[in-house]
Amino acid sequence: MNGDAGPRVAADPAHARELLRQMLRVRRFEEKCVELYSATKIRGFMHVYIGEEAVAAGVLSTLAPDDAVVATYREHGHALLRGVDPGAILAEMYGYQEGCCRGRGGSMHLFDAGTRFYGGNAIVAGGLPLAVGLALADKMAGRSRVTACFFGEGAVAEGEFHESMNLAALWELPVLFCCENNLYAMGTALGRSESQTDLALKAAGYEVAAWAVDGMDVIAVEEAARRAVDAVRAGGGPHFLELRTYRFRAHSMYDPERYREKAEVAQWLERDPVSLLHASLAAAGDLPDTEWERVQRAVDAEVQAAVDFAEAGTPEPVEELTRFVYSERGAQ
Amino acid sequence: MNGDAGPRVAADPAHARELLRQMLRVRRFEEKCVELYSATKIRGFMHVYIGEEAVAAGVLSTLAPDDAVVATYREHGHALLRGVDPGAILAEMYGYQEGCCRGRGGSMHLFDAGTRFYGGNAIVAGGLPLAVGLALADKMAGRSRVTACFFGEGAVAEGEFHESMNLAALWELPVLFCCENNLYAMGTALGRSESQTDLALKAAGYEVAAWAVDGMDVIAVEEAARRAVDAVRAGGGPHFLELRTYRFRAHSMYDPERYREKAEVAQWLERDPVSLLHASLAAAGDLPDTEWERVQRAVDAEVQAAVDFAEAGTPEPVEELTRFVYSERGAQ
Amino acid sequence: MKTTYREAIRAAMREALLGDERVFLMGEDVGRYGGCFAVSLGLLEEFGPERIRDTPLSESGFVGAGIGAALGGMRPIVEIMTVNFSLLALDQLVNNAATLLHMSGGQFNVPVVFRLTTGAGRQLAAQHSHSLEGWYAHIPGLRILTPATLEDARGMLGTALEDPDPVLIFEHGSLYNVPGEIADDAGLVNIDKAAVRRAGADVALITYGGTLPVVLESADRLAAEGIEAEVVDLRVLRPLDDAALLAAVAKTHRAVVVDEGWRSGSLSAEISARITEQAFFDLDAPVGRVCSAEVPVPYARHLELAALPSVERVVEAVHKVVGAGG
Amino acid sequence: MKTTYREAIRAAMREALLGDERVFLMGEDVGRYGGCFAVSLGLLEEFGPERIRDTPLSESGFVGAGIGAALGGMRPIVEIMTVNFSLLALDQLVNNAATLLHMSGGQFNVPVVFRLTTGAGRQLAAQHSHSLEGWYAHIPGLRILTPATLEDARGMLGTALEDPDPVLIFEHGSLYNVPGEIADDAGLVNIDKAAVRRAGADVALITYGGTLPVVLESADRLAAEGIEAEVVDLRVLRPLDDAALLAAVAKTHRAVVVDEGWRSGSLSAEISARITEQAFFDLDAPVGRVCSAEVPVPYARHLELAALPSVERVVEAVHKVVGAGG
Ligand SMILES: Cc1ncc(C[n+]2csc(CCOP(=O)(O)OP(=O)(O)O)c2C)c(N)n1
Ligand SMILES: Cc1ncc(C[n+]2csc(CCOP(=O)(O)OP(=O)(O)O)c2C)c(N)n1
Ligand SMILES: [Mg+2]
Ligand SMILES: [Mg+2]
Repeated sequence: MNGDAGPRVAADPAHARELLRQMLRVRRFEEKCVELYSATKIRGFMHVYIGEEAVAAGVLSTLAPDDAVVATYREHGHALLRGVDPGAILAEMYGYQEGCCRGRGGSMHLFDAGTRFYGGNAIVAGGLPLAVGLALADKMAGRSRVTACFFGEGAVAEGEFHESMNLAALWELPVLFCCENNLYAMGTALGRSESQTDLALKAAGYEVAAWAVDGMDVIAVEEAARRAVDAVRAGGGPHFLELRTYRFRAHSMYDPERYREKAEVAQWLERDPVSLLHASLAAAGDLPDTEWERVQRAVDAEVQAAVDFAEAGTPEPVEELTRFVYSERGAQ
Repeated sequence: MNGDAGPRVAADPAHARELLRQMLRVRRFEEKCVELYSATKIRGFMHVYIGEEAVAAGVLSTLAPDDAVVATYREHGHALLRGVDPGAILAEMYGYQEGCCRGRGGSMHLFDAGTRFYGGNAIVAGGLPLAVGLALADKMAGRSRVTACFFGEGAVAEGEFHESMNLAALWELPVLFCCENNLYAMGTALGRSESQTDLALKAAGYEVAAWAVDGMDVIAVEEAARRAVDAVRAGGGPHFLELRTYRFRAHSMYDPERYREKAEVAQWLERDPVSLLHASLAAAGDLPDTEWERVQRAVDAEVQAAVDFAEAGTPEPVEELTRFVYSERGAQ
Repeated sequence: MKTTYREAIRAAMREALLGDERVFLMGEDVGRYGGCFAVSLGLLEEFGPERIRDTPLSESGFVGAGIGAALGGMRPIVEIMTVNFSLLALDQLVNNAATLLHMSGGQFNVPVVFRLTTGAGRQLAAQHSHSLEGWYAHIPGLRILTPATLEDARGMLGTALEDPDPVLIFEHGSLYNVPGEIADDAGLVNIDKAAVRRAGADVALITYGGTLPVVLESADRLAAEGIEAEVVDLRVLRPLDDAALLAAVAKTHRAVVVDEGWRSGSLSAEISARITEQAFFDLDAPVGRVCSAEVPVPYARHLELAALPSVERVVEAVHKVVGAGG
Repeated sequence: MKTTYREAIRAAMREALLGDERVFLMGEDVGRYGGCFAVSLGLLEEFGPERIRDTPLSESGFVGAGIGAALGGMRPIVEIMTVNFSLLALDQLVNNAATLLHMSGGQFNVPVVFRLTTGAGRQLAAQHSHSLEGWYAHIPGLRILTPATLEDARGMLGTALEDPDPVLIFEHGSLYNVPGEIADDAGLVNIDKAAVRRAGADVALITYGGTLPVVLESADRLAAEGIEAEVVDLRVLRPLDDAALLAAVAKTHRAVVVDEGWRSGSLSAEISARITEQAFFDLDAPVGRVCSAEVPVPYARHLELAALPSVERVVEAVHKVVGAGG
């Protein structure tokens, strides 16, 4: 666990408040998802991001609109912060045609062309080669776009991590590898998965610039991400961030969490990125209670609107079952 | 290319002579294979080891009889030096039932249970996980055996390299990873394949003890291998050797070698491991001409005997085509 | 004795671990987590981390290591969490496990057992809903098992561990919770033959694994209409038990294959072809097929259900073959 | 114009590279080495290392990168040196290339073309002799092409690059050296339909890719006996051109499928099943199949030959279906 006491005091309180708001959006959205899952509105596998909000909030705030994002099955928060419509995300999890993937994808497969959000991949490390390719396309076309690729520390053991890091470094591609090290891959602790547990060091083995960041401190995440994104965009080749974080909830909705101690979870809960930033802003007098209440109400309203949108959704006609297997095109 | 002038003077001339003889066995055998390939006695893909003999000779001389060996499609030399019968190897390449695999495997798939020689694998990096498993079996059974696994530097880019290194290190398994860095994977130079070309450094990213060795100097190879094998056998976990070598011939029998300069090949030919050791022994007065001639004659005779054996081979009856798909067993 | 499909597999693993010290279980989250589907729950506590071995997320690596350990004299049970992830290990399965015996001219057999969860039906969407057991059955050198009953869940693993060659056991995710009675001394079962799960003379319904319950329900529905179906559970997808297929067709002259795989190139095609080849003049109608729609499995419940074989579709297919021809 | 199968593919790539700057070629040894089978020889010199991109030995990585580049607006041609190595990239092909359009509800199509050498016959033994194109044809979302003629070698790639979805082109290793004449202005060809390569009314011989020459030779042999075979070249293994199959069978009432895949679960089974399903009462005999023996392909020449479809085996199979029934 990280030793620091809390997030650094923000240089720019207004911006810090905005980051806090973004984290809160994810937090409340995810809490609602859990509730809706229990109410069997959402089905299948669902993985929430509670506890890790500072990572997506910090990194995504540094991206430009035409950058690309590749994420995992734990991607509600990334989609939301990337700008995907919350109603469309939730309708997707309801399996409705108003969902961002017309109900085909569900929780693990959110996609959105408008925000260049390329999923939502349920195969661990399966998105990394895609990110390499997206970046390759940008490089070949001479565009200075960045592709941010999120994955868990569990993915580091997969061969595709290795191949992707090497390709990106060898070809000097504009990929920002964001390793969300929440210490567990399902029930497998990092130390039982990697011989070398210092992941930034591991990345250095590919000649990829890498550094570790306190992933519970959104200000620190953003600072590191900005530095990395700027370097990537400037042609500095791929960069790797190890974002040290923790998931407060179970791996998925089925996980009895036999593999970690309650005490450990409790210790990490003290580093809740939302509470910490809120506390530090409040302590500095940068967040009056009334303002905080206003933010919370707005966030709750946004979530409620998403629920309303999803609830009003409609199932795709079953005749459409085999659509989107191949593109629709004129006869040749 | 390595800077050294030649192999270190051997501490033990008799042993150095033996290593020279082993290298010569491979050299002559491979030259014969090339000849037989041109004569269409051998078919399919064939990859010879000429120029790299010091690697197999140095490493294999340090293994015990019940250690295991896993190799690649460029494995004639490894099989030979491991003790597989030369006649059976050649008969295999003729496709005869007297072959070590009854003609099923050919040049790329030599196997021999008696010497624990586990192939002969034509999928780049495909043998590495097998080596991990063989070592796991030894460790679980409490046997102090070593599994030596040979592969080219091209294999380092494969995901299976990464997964195997990590598994072996994580579980502290008795594997000796022998990376035969001959600078090219078919036509792809190392620098166009790896962002980090210092392979020993790469191995260190798995917390695997690793060092680079002059692979044209059989004495140096043996010394390094002995140190590594002893450490592995003593429970020190996997070790990695980068053996810097060069293949004097084309990748396979079909390769027009467009990707490298004649001058480069010529430079490396000056570091021919056989000539160098011969020269250094001769210069030290440790290898009288008569003795060298005797050795050469004996090696030639061995090769000729292998050819005779193969020539006298017989095709497996075609009725046996579907044998060995499943083990033969009684009805259940 | 009361049990479930899940408990039956666990009991089989326990027995194997107790009976042969060469047996060990390896896979992602088989230990501390208790198994993704809780199949191995409790085994870590009983047998320790050496023999109940959690692996990193390295499918190709640990599948290959399982093959290597088998070469080295062990009897590994390798759990690939689901068939979906086995695609990452396919090279090891096809190019090593399935070929080593042959390439080595009979010297090296590979006594390893792979367990994989398979199938759709739980709204897990395109990447987590594959039914590829029939696809795997294309590969010579592998034996493919699909336990559909408690007896087979209990008995196939032990027999598979005695097999000198690589065996893949596909466990349909929808079966784990199925409860039932099993004999107290239930033990090994054959891994060569299909089994008739219901007798009937009007039509042969041929299926396996997760769709057996669907087919049995269809048979009940059909019986209510006066059509008696013979239900054949393939049990072993490779090598196929031709004799059982032909016996059923000789009796019924009509057959429908029900297979959760995508229709084109599914195992159902092979069964249809084999029956047609060997019993063409016995058939009163072409062999029918009920398979999954040719679409990556969608998340939405109603679309997923529409994609998969259902009682309605089985009954409809039977009506078609019963209505057709002589 | 004189050409070879190899040169025809090279010409197709050249044309594509010249005509569309989004097109690039990527794969192992496509550049400096000139291509493992010399197909891309000279392209590096003409188009440079950015567009003729040598990759490390990372099949899953660069296949996935090809998919990603397609998502990013490029039109990649990804050469997987041989189908054998594609097993290492299967997850990317099955779980990403084939599913992204569907999972994203139609938002993200994947316009990438994969070229793979396939097939046995050159004594390359078990790990280098797979014929898995029929196996790949099981996967919805992929289009599978098997050029068997110079025209198709020349024309399929361009059409495939226009296709918005992932296409796999399987080039049989034994065809590269095939010489012949081709029209000077030979260009794009359809990638939807099967083609009749020889007309005949007695039996339909259905095949594709590397076995087309074997089948044409068999047809000549049969003609000498007075049996006229209609030879259907499938060209596209997914989606299959049912109409062409049925038209041939309507004419001949007898069919034999010749397929280099292992028999069980091969594409031949699907073809047999489809014909039987749709033309059962047209058939005078069960559909015959000539496939590879169910064995990892052996190295020894005589064993390899015995394992593969041959003129003798085709003729024998035809005799069987012609002899049978009405
Ligand atoms: C290739 C593959 N293997 C296994 C799984 C099952 N699985 C889903 S998530 C997960 C853990 C991944 O952990 P990590 O990468 O650390 O991400 P986190 O869930 O902690 O965010 C596993 C094993 C999978 N989806 N894909
Ligand atoms: C997975 C895989 N990809 C590609 C090939 C084709 N191939 C055979 S050998 C080779 C080069 C391997 O180079 P390296 O590992 O350095 O070994 P070397 O041949 O130099 O000994 C390639 C690309 C293969 N056999 N397997
Ligand atoms: Mg994690
Ligand atoms: Mg090399």
